[in-house]
Amino acid sequence: MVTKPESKFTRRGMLKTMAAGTGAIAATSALPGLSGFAQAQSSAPIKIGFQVHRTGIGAAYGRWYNRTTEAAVKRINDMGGINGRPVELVAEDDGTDPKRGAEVVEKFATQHECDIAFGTLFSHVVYGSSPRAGELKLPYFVVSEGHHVASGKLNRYTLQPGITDVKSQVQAMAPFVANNLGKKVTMIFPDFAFGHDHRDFFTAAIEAQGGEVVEHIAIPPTETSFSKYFPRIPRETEVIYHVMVGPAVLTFVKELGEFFGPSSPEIFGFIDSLEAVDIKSPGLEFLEGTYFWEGNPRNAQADQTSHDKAYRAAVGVDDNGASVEDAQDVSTYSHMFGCWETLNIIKRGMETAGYQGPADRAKLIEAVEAMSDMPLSDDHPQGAKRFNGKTHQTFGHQYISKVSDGKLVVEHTTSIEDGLYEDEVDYTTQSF
Amino acid sequence: MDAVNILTTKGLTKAYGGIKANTDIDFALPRGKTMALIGPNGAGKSTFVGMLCGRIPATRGDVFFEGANINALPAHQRISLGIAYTFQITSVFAGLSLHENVALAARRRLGADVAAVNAKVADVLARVGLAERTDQIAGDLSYGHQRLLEIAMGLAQDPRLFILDEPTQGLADSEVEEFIALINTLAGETTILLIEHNMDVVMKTATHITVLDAGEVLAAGTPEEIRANAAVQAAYLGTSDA
Amino acid sequence: MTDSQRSQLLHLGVIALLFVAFFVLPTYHVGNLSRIMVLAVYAIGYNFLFGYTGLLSLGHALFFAAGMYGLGLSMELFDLTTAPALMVGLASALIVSAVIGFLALRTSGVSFMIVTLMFAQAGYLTILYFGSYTRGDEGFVIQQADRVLFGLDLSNDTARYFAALVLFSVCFLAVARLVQSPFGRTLVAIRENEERARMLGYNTVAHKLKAVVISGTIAGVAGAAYALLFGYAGATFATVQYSIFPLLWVLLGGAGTTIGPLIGVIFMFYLIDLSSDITSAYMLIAGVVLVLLTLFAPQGLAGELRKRVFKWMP
Amino acid sequence: MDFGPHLLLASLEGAVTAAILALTAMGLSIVFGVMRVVNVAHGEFYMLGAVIAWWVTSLIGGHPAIGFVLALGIAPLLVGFLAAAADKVILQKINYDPDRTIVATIGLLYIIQQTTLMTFGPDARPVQPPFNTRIALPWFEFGDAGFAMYWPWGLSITSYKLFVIMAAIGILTALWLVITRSKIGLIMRATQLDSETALAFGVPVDRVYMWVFGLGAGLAAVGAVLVVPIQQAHYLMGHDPLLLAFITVIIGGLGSLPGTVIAAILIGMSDGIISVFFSPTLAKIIATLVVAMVLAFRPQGLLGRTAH
Repeated sequence: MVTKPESKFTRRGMLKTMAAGTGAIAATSALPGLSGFAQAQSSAPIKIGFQVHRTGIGAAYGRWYNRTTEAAVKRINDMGGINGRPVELVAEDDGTDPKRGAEVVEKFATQHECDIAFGTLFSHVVYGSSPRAGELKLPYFVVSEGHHVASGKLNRYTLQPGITDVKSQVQAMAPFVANNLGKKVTMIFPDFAFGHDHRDFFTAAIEAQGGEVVEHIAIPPTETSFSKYFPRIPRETEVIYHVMVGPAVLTFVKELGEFFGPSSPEIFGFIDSLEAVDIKSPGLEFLEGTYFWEGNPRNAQADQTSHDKAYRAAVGVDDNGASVEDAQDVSTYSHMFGCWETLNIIKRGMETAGYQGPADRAKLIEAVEAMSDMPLSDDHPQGAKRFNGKTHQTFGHQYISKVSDGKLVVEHTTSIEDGLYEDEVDYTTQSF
Repeated sequence: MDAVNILTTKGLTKAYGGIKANTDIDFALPRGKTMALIGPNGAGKSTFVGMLCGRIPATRGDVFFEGANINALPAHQRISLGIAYTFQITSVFAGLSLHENVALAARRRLGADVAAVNAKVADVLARVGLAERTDQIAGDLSYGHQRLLEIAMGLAQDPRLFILDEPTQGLADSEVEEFIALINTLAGETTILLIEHNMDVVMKTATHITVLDAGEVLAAGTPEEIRANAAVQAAYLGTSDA
Repeated sequence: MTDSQRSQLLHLGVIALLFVAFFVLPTYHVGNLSRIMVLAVYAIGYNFLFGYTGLLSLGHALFFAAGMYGLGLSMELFDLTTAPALMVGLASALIVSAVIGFLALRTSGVSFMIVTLMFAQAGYLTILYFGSYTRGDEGFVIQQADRVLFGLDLSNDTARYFAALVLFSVCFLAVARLVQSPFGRTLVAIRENEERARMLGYNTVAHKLKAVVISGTIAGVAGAAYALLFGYAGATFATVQYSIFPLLWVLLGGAGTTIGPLIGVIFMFYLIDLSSDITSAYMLIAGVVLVLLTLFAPQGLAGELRKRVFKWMP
Repeated sequence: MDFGPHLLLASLEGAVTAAILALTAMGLSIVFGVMRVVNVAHGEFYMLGAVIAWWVTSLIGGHPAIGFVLALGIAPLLVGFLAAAADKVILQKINYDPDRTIVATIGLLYIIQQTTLMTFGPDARPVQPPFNTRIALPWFEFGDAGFAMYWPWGLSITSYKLFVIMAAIGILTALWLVITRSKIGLIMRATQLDSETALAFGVPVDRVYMWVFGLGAGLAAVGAVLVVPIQQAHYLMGHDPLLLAFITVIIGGLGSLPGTVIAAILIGMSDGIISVFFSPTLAKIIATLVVAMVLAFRPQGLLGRTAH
């Protein structure tokens, strides 16, 4: 894992914490928003509208996004808030629905009068909400890993500074797959936009590595049984590349194992197929020895950083990536760090911009656009990032883990450069 | 065009699976007269009129209306030619007002001419004695009144042929008398085909009678002829409740 | 005052109220109302078929989506400007509803419901299948710069509100007039007793097909307007859920009433919105309210009002 | 994979789908047939069956078979009672009015779904099958060397999936015997034919409706308990089975129980087999359109009777 010296931002944050004093910290955590924010010109809280998938298909992710976000906000408040003002989270359920998503964004902007909106995961909700955020001039920080932001389809008010997009993730996987697992790949992915991104970006990336995709198998999203599609896997396949989302993922992985029995090719999957699922679930034994992309290693590694340790403790995740209260309750560890990191970026952005209120929203965006390298730190426990202010997209390290004894052990960490690609847009040229 | 008969059938047959409900019925309905179609239960009367107005597709045979073969026409087009039909089991628009029920019947011919439609509605409702109830909801009427309403809907179409399938079924005696009077006012104005069990009604209204038995025409003629027909007496009148 | 004068007054009053609402309500509710009016157009289209003709379709999401994608794709792929794109949206909905109406009307009752559902499901999967053009479930954004109609920037709150109001008013008044016309009354007759209507000489199949096409086209116009006013088109709108919504709105508001669709959408919108302020389990509240409504207001809100208070209500 | 083995595998998978579908649809078909109501919450009863199965098995330790057998008994009973209660408290009160039943069952759907979300949570949770051996299947071919048997790559099924097929056949047979041979069945059929006459003959129609509704939901739950070791319990899992079950019931012909079974086999198998010939999503589109067309050109369903 790459470690870089801590940035001035973090140091400043630490100094501030110390300045606030130990007594103040205790008071702050007990009564956020009432005391301990002495520096603020206005002590009114900064309101962050949190668009959360509490219901609908995204609920499993939403719950953990919620826990991570609350932990991050608590930490920020414990450290003295933003510009000395406490942060208040206004959470609204979007039902994982693009129509409701847009309505929720309107609600943040015009009813709750939030300073910014934040936290969306599912791409279709981002697409549905982003135009409204742009029109309402509400900075909209998404944690979605979709390629939507960097593709230029959205607007200047929409940013994704806390999590790498799928194009970059996928591209960074190709060298490892081609060099260690095999050159002839069969891809299995859901037949909708997220799956198509994987199909398009990985196919191109593996060809660049001298490999090829011998078969694309797109699974209809309403499907609940999968075995009938597996005979399409060509015999010459050296590597299976799988990525599935939704409640049927476990069935998918299980049936994949049952199909191959004892003689399978190498298997490489995106952990999306098993987010919030215990890898020791019955039927998943065959995953032993297979590889996964992880956005952030679910199992605490031997070389765990202090940052990951602190982050895990703050969110309430044990060393196996499950809730400390319930070992059955597995987190969405590869995605939810994005909430934590995004909130810290928002804080830095607001502090740099001297953010006072909605009138300074453009300044906030400019401040974030000006950011670039973000070193590994308590603010960025997943690893260092490089933010591209023009495309509003961040780029980070990716992890490739192997399942051994039911644990995900990191085999390879990609560099930030592995995931870089040419800019497709320059949002900074758009007017506010 | 057949000058005498408004409607004729040739070899009209309906089979359900292997069972024949109507067999080779040759039938002629003289213009401007009141014809009663009688026969015991299960004789195939309703099937026959069903085929006349197109509700039931014929297995084979022909139906001629005003001299033209109407085999190929769907029910609504046959109605448009000037055939009105009342159901064996009263069928009105139970959720709508009497006015609207009759207006719907009148409007098909009179179109969007609101004044003409309203005049027609008032006229026929008065004729059947429901004028005061014009704003009531049809479903709230007594059964007898619903029957009258359905007849009013038939009249509102100014039909050339008016088919009534057992119109007096379920009526009180006084209502039957009113019905007879009403039918007799129509005599000459339009042609009427009446399926009827009540022989009293038949004898007081019909100028012609056709007797169906077991899906075949047993006899046809004037009431006197039918009354005198031995075969009819044996097969039908003897066992009838009339 | 005659009943029809009263109804006209009511309709104009509703429109006037919506007009005034823009100036008196807080921004948030003004925004909500723009969306509600567009969805109410969808519900009006649905009500025309369900409330007046008595046909329960579970395929209207496809008509909504046909309008939405007709507009969206023609702008996205062929760079059409707003006005012609709107026409394409309208035409797509018209064609799709004519084809599906023609096939589905061979059935009736529950079979009609299921056949429309299945066609809509096939349509939804088709949108996903052609993901390279439609971007599947994720959908696509209709850029702010393209959303200009007759020089009006429809991404602007005021323009959006009044565009929605105009669209709503046109559909609302047109349908209110249509259902009072001989054609509309014949549809009601078909709803009440199709066989009787047929045996009065009405071509009920042709009438029903016209009703499906009118209803589907209005739904499609709502879909196109939604994409245009809110800048997004996506496959979510083609899912079964979005076929069930208008049914729910119409049943809640009052099937076969002119103002029922609007009332139903407003009620359902604020039921979700307000209860989600109280608890994250707002669906539970919504569920309980729905059950209670069926128990105590079986005709829907406007329907109950008509039954109990304003008997003249259209 | 070669064409032959591929087809065999797809057919076996189709048979599993058909088995579960037959059970779920049968529940809906009975409710539909006897009571003539559209129960939109049927899929939620299915989901509850799966969730209760998870709950029972996670409470019971020991061999997975113990928990599974218990779940197979408990889940349908609980779901059945719940449905019967819902019938009594809601549907009876609104007189099974078609429109109101739709709204009320949509309300019920929301209530059940949200309650499950709050208690069971949003995650998909697995239930361990009582047994699950992978059975590799052989294939035969006539090659240059004459008749030969070989074991194609991937051609296999699990013992549990075979069990699901057998169990569905067993349960449906038992149900058929109950309906055709027992007094309960007679009462149900009498109520279905003419509820008013049945009432006149002393059949307690209200109670029959209540228990028929419960039975329908219970059957959905049985299907869910059988499927949950393959598919996991999830609070949104009721959606697709609801649609499929509806389609099956209509295709089979309203109220025709044999028709429902035939339709389930047809739909399940065609879902499997069409997937051999087309790309997956296209196969789904085609399968959906084929079934819609069948219905459009034979509106009364496969075994339904024509009106005249």
